[in-house]
Amino acid sequence: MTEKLKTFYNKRKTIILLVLFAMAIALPFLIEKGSVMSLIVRIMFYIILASSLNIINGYSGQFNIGHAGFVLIGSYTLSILAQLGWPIWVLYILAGVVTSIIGLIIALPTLRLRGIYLALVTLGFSEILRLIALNWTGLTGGPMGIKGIPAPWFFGLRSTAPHNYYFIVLFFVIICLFTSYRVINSKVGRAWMSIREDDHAAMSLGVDIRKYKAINFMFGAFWAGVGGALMAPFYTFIDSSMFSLDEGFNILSMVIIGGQGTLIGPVVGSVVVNLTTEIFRFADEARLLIYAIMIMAMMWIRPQGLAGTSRSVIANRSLGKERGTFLKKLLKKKEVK
Amino acid sequence: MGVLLQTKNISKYYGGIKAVQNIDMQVEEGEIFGIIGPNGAGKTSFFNVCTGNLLPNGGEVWFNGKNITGMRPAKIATLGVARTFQNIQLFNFMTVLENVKIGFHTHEKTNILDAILHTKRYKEDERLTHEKAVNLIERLGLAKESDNLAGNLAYGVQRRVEIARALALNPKILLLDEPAAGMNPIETKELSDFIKQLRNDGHTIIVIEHDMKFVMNLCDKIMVINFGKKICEGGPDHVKSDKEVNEAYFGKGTTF
Amino acid sequence: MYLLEQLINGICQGSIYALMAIGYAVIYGVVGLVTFTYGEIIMMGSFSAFYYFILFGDNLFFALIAGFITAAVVGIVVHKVCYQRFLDAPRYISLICTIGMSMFLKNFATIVFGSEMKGMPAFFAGKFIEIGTIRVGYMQLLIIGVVIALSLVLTIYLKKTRMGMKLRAVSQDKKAAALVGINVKTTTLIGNCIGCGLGGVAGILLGVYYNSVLPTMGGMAGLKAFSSMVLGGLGSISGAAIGGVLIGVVENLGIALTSSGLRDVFAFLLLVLVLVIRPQGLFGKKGN
Amino acid sequence: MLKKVLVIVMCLSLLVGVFAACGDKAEEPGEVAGVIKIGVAAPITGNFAEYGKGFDVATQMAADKINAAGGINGKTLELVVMDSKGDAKEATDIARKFTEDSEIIGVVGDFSSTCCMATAPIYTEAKMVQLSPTASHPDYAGMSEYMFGVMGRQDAEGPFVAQYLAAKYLGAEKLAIIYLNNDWGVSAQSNIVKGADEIGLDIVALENFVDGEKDFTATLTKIRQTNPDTICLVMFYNEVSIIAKQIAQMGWDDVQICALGPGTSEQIIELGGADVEGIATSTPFYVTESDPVAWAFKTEFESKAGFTLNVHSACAYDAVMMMAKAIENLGDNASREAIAGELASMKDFVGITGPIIFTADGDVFRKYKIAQIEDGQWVQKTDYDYAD
Repeated sequence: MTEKLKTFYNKRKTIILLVLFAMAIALPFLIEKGSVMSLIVRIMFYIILASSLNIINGYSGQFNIGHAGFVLIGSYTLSILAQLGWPIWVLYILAGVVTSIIGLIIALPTLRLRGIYLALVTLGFSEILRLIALNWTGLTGGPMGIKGIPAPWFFGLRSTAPHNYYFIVLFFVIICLFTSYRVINSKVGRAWMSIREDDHAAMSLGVDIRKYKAINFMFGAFWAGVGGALMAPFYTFIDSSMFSLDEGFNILSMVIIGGQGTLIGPVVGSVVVNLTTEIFRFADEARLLIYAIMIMAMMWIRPQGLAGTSRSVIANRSLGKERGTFLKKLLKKKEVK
Repeated sequence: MGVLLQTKNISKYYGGIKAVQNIDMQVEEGEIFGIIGPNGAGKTSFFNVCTGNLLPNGGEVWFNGKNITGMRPAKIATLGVARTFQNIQLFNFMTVLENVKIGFHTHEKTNILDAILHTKRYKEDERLTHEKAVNLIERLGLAKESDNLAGNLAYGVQRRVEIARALALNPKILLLDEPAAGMNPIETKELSDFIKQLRNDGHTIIVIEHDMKFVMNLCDKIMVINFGKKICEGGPDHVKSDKEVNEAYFGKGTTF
Repeated sequence: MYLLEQLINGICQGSIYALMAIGYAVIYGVVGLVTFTYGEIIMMGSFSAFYYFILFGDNLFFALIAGFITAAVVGIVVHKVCYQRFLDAPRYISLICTIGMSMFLKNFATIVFGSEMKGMPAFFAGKFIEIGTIRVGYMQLLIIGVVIALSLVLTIYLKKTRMGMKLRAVSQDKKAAALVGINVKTTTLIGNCIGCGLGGVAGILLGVYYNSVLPTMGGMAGLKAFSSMVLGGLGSISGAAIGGVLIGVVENLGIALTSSGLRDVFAFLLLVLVLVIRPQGLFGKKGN
Repeated sequence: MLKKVLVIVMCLSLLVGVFAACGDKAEEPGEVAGVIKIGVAAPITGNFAEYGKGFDVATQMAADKINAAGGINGKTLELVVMDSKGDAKEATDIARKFTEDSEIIGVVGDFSSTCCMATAPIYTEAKMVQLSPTASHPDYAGMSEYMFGVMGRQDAEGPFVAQYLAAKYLGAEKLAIIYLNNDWGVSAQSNIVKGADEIGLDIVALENFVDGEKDFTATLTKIRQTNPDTICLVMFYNEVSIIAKQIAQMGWDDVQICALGPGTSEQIIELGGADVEGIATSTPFYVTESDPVAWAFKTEFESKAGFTLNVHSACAYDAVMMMAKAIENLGDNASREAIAGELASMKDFVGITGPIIFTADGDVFRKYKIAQIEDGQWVQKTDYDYAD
């Protein structure tokens, strides 16, 4: 089914994209309710965050489970500087840049770590960043957080109303997906994927693994930072409790439920996960129970994710020594011979 | 014709096990150089030292008049040393075309900004890479596999894709680690012809094998390794008649 | 003197981390997969003892056995849902599955057991030995004793018994183990159950020592267990124990020198530093 | 095949759910005769579930009580409870839902200041009252005229604890403080310090901890170096009982413990046993059998919730009662906007937690009693007039 969809898409690429774009623009005019718009805006935040994590986990096969740390840096960078009166539009980008520098600082000493070790280090960094944000009261407001984060001017409107803010987020979602698409279909993207598939072979072809892993981390962190920065003015208030490890796991589940190693996967993932938790609101305290069962069922039924093809199943091989089903297939093939 | 790849006194130990001991080797430009030896003789370890995948415990590796000992594999690859792996290490979930395109990595100058903005440099790179990759694939007779996932190909074809990927580097020297392993006689013959063709195209080639016949027919010069030591070096005829080699390979008392 | 006191505090607290880490090391060693459900296993063990005390009276020893069994049973469920099917698949799949399972168990406990903090009966109340001016309670001694005993018994069990041998074989190479006729499926299941059972025991001692049982107690506990194990070196039981103690000591010395709020910063900084300098952990073998 | 069917079923159920979720809100706006709706936002799942559950039970009890007594001016009070998970992002979505539902006239909630402060601009824009039972961030209530907090600011309790509970009642000379590192803990702590400075009470140690901490031995050992005669614990019941136990275990018996935060929580005694004997606390309310209304509330709450009453739940109960009273007072003029004014000017409300009178900001300055644990029971030691 996915294959058919794909060929259909490839045939009418421009038209489909144009229709999608038109729909995206029309959306706020069709939906009246702010709460529905707000949910859509939340989904779009997560599209950016999940896509940025997908760049790291899905394309270069590194395993980052502390993504919330990057989001935190982005959010706080914008909030702190916005208090000093810096223009918000500039800060969206600047927050991304700062986050990607932090990403580089984290990546440099950890370049030779793989799999579970890298996972634990990212998790550790995420917690360290959160605790610093909680304790460095002078800079971050500590447990008091930062309130009254201003929204940017937008066509003469300065409002965090979801109908207006939607366009700002939409803009960044499009840029994020667009740049990711272009980078992935270039020398850089191919180098990332070669590292994911087989780092020894990549090395033997002259791919500077350290450099490309670092670039990968920086690119992923950049968008995580932008995503975090986008959230702050919309919610007008941030504190460190918004960037716990659970938040990182949440983003990770979106990537994997959607399908990592594909551009569309994180998009599908954030839509599905956020809608589900919203739909099961009627279940009251059993809400997260249902969500938990859904995650597990998902891994049983479709481990490559909703939008994933078999190509992305293996996307995170560095986490496992075994080559998964693929190796089995290979072995069988040899036996036949 | 000068010396292209040279090792001086290379040793590699794993704990107490001496995998490679004091091996000297000289490979001249334009020759097909064979390394043979029984399983576990240290061929692949020696190979990995030459390509930088392993650090030697002693000795030096020189390539094209440059000391490359201790350089990172990626750097060595950039200098013009390409290799294949004993147990085929293709990028299984990428297409054949993508696999070969990665081979051109060192020739591309695109950086991340070029990619995002689609600058002239990006377009030029993509066009050239695509052209060259398609050419290379055609040259190796892989045209009809171009869009298949590398992992789904037949074994012999995978070998060829791996060689194509290595050739994309446009290397001065090509190191093939047991290229004939698991092939049937017809495929082996084809491979042998293909390697000769490569040499005629101007590549220098080192081949590891333990299939004696394959090596004898193919190589200009052969080095024999046993228990990590070089026991013999010379042309096929010289090696064939060497007593020590025969003992190492077939036990005492046998002759070719 | 003051730092010595803090050092002893650190060892006492570290022994609790060590206790939790041992079970994790067994699970990771045998199953070979990272789990985020371990904290909730600890929590389940703790709750099982809580109800045991209510139903059958205050007998710590039998409660430990009950906790071991309960946790092992939960372990079977976790194994069936999160590991067995994914042993050959890329590891992130089972990892996400364990995140789901952890969420499930936590919310299940909140709904069934209630969300408020519960207490445990006191054992060895008011009994302690004095080292200088520092008092070390019997409960702390018991925990340290259990850690040392478990490390020894487990090491001997793994080295000397048939089952232990099988477990080690499976932990080193599942395919090779299968080739020599070991039933890999059952063996990993048993290994996981042992690990989870130990987690349950740790949970009970944790609950009794701090006199608190909560559905949310698993999160940090599991994380510290995980960190201790990785710090010590993957799959090494005594390594995990030492890793736990080390984290405890560093945390407490950190608190002594700076502020209490920075406790976890020290724990994770230690972890990051060790991994950066020695990626295989303190006692891990290289090339893992 | 089975997989495909399952996937399709899952997708379909999702879609159906989406339409259901959007559809049920698309009803005609306008007031349904005879019903008044109040929104309740609470963390029913997640890490604060313990308090969210209490909110759920207590607010429902309040509504039942009002309806049993004939409702508000003859109309039935209906609560719309939504789970915010303690997550600011979900809380804002809920806020938008409440503000869009024209039937909902006011909101009680949320639990954490984080959620309340993130939602404040949304409620303000809709001119809707957010009456939080527990938010105690010093800036929260001042954010707009529609924000109210019932719990009471620490500007009053902090100095009371320092000057009256610690210095006057316990005779402290050297005070050590351990506080929970969140917005509430920090503001309480800074107000204690301020109060202590005013009377020259010496603060010898000031330590914080992150929520979820269980082992305080290192902190206590550190504090013990400074030789305080009194320790003030700014935290909730669970940590108080753990700390008391660890102090006893250290054999540190020449120190007096006082607490700000747990109130007269029964759980402290349940959990702490003999170790919590002698702990003194300030409390805005103290339920005794001599107060039949409060006592009945307490017993009913405990049978419904399954755990003992805490101050948060009592505040949630009062919040609903207070809003109901405001609506009742307004009669036919009841509107979102009017409730804010009515609440601000209400001077005669006395709830379970004592009299509640809002300041200009929308906070409450409460008066406090001192209670102490004697023989395993809370005993009221001073009344509201102790500080006068």
